[in-house]
Amino acid sequence: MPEAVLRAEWVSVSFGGLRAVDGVALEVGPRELVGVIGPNGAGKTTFFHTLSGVLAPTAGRIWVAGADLTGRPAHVFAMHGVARTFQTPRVFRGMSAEDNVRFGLAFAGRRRRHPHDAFDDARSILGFLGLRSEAAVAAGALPPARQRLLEIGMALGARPQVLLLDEVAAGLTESEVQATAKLIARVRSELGLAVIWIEHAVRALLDCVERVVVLHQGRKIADGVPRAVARDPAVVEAYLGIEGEHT
Amino acid sequence: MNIPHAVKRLVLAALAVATVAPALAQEPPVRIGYAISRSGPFAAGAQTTQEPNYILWADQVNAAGGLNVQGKRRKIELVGIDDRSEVETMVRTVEKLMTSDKMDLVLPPWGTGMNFAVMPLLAKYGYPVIAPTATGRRLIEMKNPFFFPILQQPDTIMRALAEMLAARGVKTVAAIYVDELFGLENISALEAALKAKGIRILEKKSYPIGVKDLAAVLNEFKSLNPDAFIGVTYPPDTFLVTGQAKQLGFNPKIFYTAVGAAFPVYRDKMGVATVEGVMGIGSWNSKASPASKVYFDAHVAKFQKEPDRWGSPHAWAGMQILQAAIEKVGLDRKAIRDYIANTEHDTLIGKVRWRDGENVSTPGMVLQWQKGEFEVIWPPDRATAQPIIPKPEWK
Amino acid sequence: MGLLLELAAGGLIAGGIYAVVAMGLNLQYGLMRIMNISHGEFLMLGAYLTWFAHTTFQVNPLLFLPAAAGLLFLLGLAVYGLCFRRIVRTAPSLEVIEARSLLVGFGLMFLVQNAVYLAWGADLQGYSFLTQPVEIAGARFGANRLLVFGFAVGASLALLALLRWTLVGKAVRAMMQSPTGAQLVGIDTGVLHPVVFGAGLALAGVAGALLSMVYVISPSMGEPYTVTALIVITLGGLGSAAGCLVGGLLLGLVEAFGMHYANPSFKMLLSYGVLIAVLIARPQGLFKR
Amino acid sequence: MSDWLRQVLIAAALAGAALATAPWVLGEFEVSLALTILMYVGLAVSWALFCGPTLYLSLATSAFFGIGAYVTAWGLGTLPYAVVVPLGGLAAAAFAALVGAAVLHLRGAYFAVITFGLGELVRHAIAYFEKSYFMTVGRVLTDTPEKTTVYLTVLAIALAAVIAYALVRESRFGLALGGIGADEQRAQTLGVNTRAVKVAGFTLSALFAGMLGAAIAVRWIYLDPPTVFNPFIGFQTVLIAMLGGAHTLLGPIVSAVVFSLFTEFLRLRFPYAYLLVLGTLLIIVVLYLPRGFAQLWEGWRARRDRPARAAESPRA
Repeated sequence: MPEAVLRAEWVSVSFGGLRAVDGVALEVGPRELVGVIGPNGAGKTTFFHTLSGVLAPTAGRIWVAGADLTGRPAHVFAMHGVARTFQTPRVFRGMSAEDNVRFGLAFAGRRRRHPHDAFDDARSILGFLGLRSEAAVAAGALPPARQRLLEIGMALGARPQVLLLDEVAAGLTESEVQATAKLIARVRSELGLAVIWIEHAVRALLDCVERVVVLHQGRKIADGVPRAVARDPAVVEAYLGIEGEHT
Repeated sequence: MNIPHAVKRLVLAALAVATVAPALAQEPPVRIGYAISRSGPFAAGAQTTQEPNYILWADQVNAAGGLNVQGKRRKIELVGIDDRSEVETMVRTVEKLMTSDKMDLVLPPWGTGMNFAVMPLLAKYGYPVIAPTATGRRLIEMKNPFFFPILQQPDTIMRALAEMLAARGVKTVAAIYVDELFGLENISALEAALKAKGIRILEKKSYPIGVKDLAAVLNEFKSLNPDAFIGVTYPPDTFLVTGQAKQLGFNPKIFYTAVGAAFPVYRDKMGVATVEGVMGIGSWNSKASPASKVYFDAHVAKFQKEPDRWGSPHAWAGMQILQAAIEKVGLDRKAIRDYIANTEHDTLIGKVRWRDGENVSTPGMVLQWQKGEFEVIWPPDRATAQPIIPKPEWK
Repeated sequence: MGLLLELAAGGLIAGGIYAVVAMGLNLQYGLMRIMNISHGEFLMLGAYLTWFAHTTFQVNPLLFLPAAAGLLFLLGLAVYGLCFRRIVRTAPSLEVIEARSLLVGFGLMFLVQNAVYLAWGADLQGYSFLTQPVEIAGARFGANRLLVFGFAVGASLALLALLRWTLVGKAVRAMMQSPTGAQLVGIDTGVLHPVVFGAGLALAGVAGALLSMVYVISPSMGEPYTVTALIVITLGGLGSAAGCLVGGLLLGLVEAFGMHYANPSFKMLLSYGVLIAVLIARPQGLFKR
Repeated sequence: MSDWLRQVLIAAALAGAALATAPWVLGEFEVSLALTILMYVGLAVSWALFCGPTLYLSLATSAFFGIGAYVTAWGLGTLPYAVVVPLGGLAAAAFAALVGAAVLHLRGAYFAVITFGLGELVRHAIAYFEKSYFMTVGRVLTDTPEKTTVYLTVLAIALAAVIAYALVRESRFGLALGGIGADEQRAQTLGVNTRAVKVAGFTLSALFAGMLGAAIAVRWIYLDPPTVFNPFIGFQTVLIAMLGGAHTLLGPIVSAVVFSLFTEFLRLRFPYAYLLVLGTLLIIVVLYLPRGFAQLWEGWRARRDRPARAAESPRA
């Protein structure tokens, strides 16, 4: 098996007495598309924070492309090829869409080259996302769905090895969700990135990924192909017990 | 009494705007400019001890028909600008007064630091000033030929204090001093003077400017039970130590504070009964001479407030010297300078003569609050009242 | 009474004064993010009004306290209506409110200082009031200082109670936590904001009135008090009423003990040292979660 | 090089050349006034260099200025003016680098208060040190340079600050500062070492403030901590920068000129009541030009561009 692009070993995060993430392990290989699901408060976003260096884990280790980055700040993760989006899109509202993408290219993506020509410059990334016509528009003026897309563009600007997507489909219409899922599939297949995708809208995710991880109360309770995981009694119970009505 | 004061100020402001010279004056006015603090932290001092004297002087001279400049009567046009208590602003303003406005004369700014900064301009453009609110050996060491500090120097003041203490059999002293040039120069002068008289300093403590509570220090002093307390203090702190010493019942035989003790507001704020027997730096009161009473009454009539007993009479004496110089030698500033430097002057505070840039005629004095007046009690030949020692209980 | 107790008592009294100085600004900043750096100037105005009433009309300064509060409250309503209403309404974010109110504060600072100077001159002023010592358990304190301390504790507790148990208090606290949330549950910020701002000025005015009993006053006295207020409320945690009192008392204690065991000259170093240490170690202040 | 950068450099060169003649063309007072204006141009631009894009509200300018001034107080005499001035800048920069690492995690009012507190802390530390070790509180400068020298030095520093601002804004460093202001964490996840960038920006702005303090202090002859660490220098800097529009380069410059000239005019014309006028006008400007003077030409430019675009579109 080739070296994992991202490896988390028994990662835990505590806030005061509360364990938000409790000993989660995860290994993601090149070009792998992994979904992470779980009910509200399962620790998905907190776990993501540790994977991107935004939050240092209280215990456990995190490896990026063979380098131990545990406890290092977020920009080091970015330099090592981890890029992410946030649950509520965090674009630089005052800058144009093009400058938003250029930002990542100027920093994390500066020294890295990528074979695919979509990564050549900000315009090509916007083109890949279908945002080229909005290049000059201030990011804050874009509609929310386009902002989500642009945020993926910012992350791609970092020319990453692995892309972490935090609920990129939340609040979108059914057709937009489909488009997003398709885009994510292309990111993996065309651009060759590993993708870890957190989502609340479980169905769209399950249709798209080949492997899914389920978090519940900070613990990993399942990890496998979607079909098997969906039948896992522990998973069913977690979802039914807490918010079955949503799924 | 305060409302008319406000109105008067506004009128004054309006007058300052009107630059049209009085139509009556046939001769062009003598233009005298100054930068002084009306806002910012220096304003309280400047407005107590300095600017009122400038205004009163110009008023009186003009009422009497003007300055006698080589046989011609010329009115004074006073141009006073706020320096915002900022050194750079003061320097710029004085530069303007000297160069663009070509003032006939300038008057000094308030305070030791400001006077340091104005010195290069005095020498460069040849404007003599008599500074009533600048004290310190370091000023004199600058050897600026156009700068005439008229206040007593720290060593003079402290020597007089030590003499008085020795004459009264004081053996021990506890002292505080403010962390400013004034405090440091005075405390070293005090130490030297006390040593010469064989008086022991039990404890000395310094404090930063702007302090709001000195009870801990005074309590410690109280337990040392010194014969005398010497506070080399600045105005707000002078009030503070007085109030807190009273509250703590710290009542040595001699209780001495420095700047601010001579302010009438000291008596008004602390109460006539409270300040009874408190000593401090000063030079003068209205009983010193008949002329003193005239000045005092004129000041009260014009500003509805008494002049303080230290800076104000020195400021007034400076104006008297300046006037005499102009009337003697005209408006040639070099001649005025030479006149100031080489003459023994008769003033409100007695004889004044400069030697090596220092006023060597005005002795160091000790004053004491007695029944609402700040009486000169030392040296004996200047005394306006007998000292009350030991100081009565705080009331 | 032992030395330690005496030092502690002195420190607490000084700290109470600090707390009084800070209370009004704390309310304005905590609720509306109005960084009113002319706070000290309004305090100075309260001091002058009290002094003026006392020396000209022989009004007892204590009896004048409600009048000072009332006058400053009305002035606060006017100032809010003329200046801050627009800022609070048009600013896109809290940070912008902070920044713009800071600038308006400068303007107000100039205005109030100059007005007082024109009305009463720039000299030091003062009157003698309650300077008699009061003896408690062998230690002696100035009656006027004790009064200020008593007021500090009383007013802080009253404010705490008001915030905790009354409807207005609940509204204010709701608004501190979430302005939009407050609007959703039907709190009229159009009324509450000016009232709280006015209350802030009223507290500043009362603080000034109390301080005029203890210290000499002058038009430039305000700025150091603004600084003190900022230090105290940052120590306690911006917007926390309990933190304000405790922050003030803490500062007073630190200074009293520091002055005794080190050196009075060391006092300023100590106060700022404590402020910076607290901010670095606990960026939200000591008493805010 | 972008058009904007080229324009700034050309304008700076022209303005610098024109202003350098002032001591031989203008009167003494006018030169002094220009000196004050240039000092505030330098302070406000260097403040805006860091605080403009990052939206930090720093009150540390007086600390930097005072540290620079104290280098002059200690060094002038043994060292020439030309050495003391850059040394003052370096001392302030070193201080900024040191404390920046410790305080730049705070934001908003907390940052404002801590930077103010740091200035006071340094001021009192220096006062304490001077008193304890040298038994003095203030220093008297005896051999001070000519005013023309001071003026040209301050002019050079102000120009350097303007050029540094322009270069920074066009660089990756400037982009990073802007990213920090827009969303610090987002910038970090895109590879910006935000801590290092912030410390560097803070340090750079301190360099200029320190040099200005060192350069101008010689005019004051007597230097003591309350004078050189005057908090109003810091306040006024923030006031000028924000009044002009801290997000622009031209805003703080225009504001330094307008504000200084206007204050001076009022002060000389209405020596008793000028602060009433100044205060009122200040409030009006803040209320009706919330984005500063820059709003004037930004609005004008927007109006100019809009009809132009409208005219273009039918042709397209």
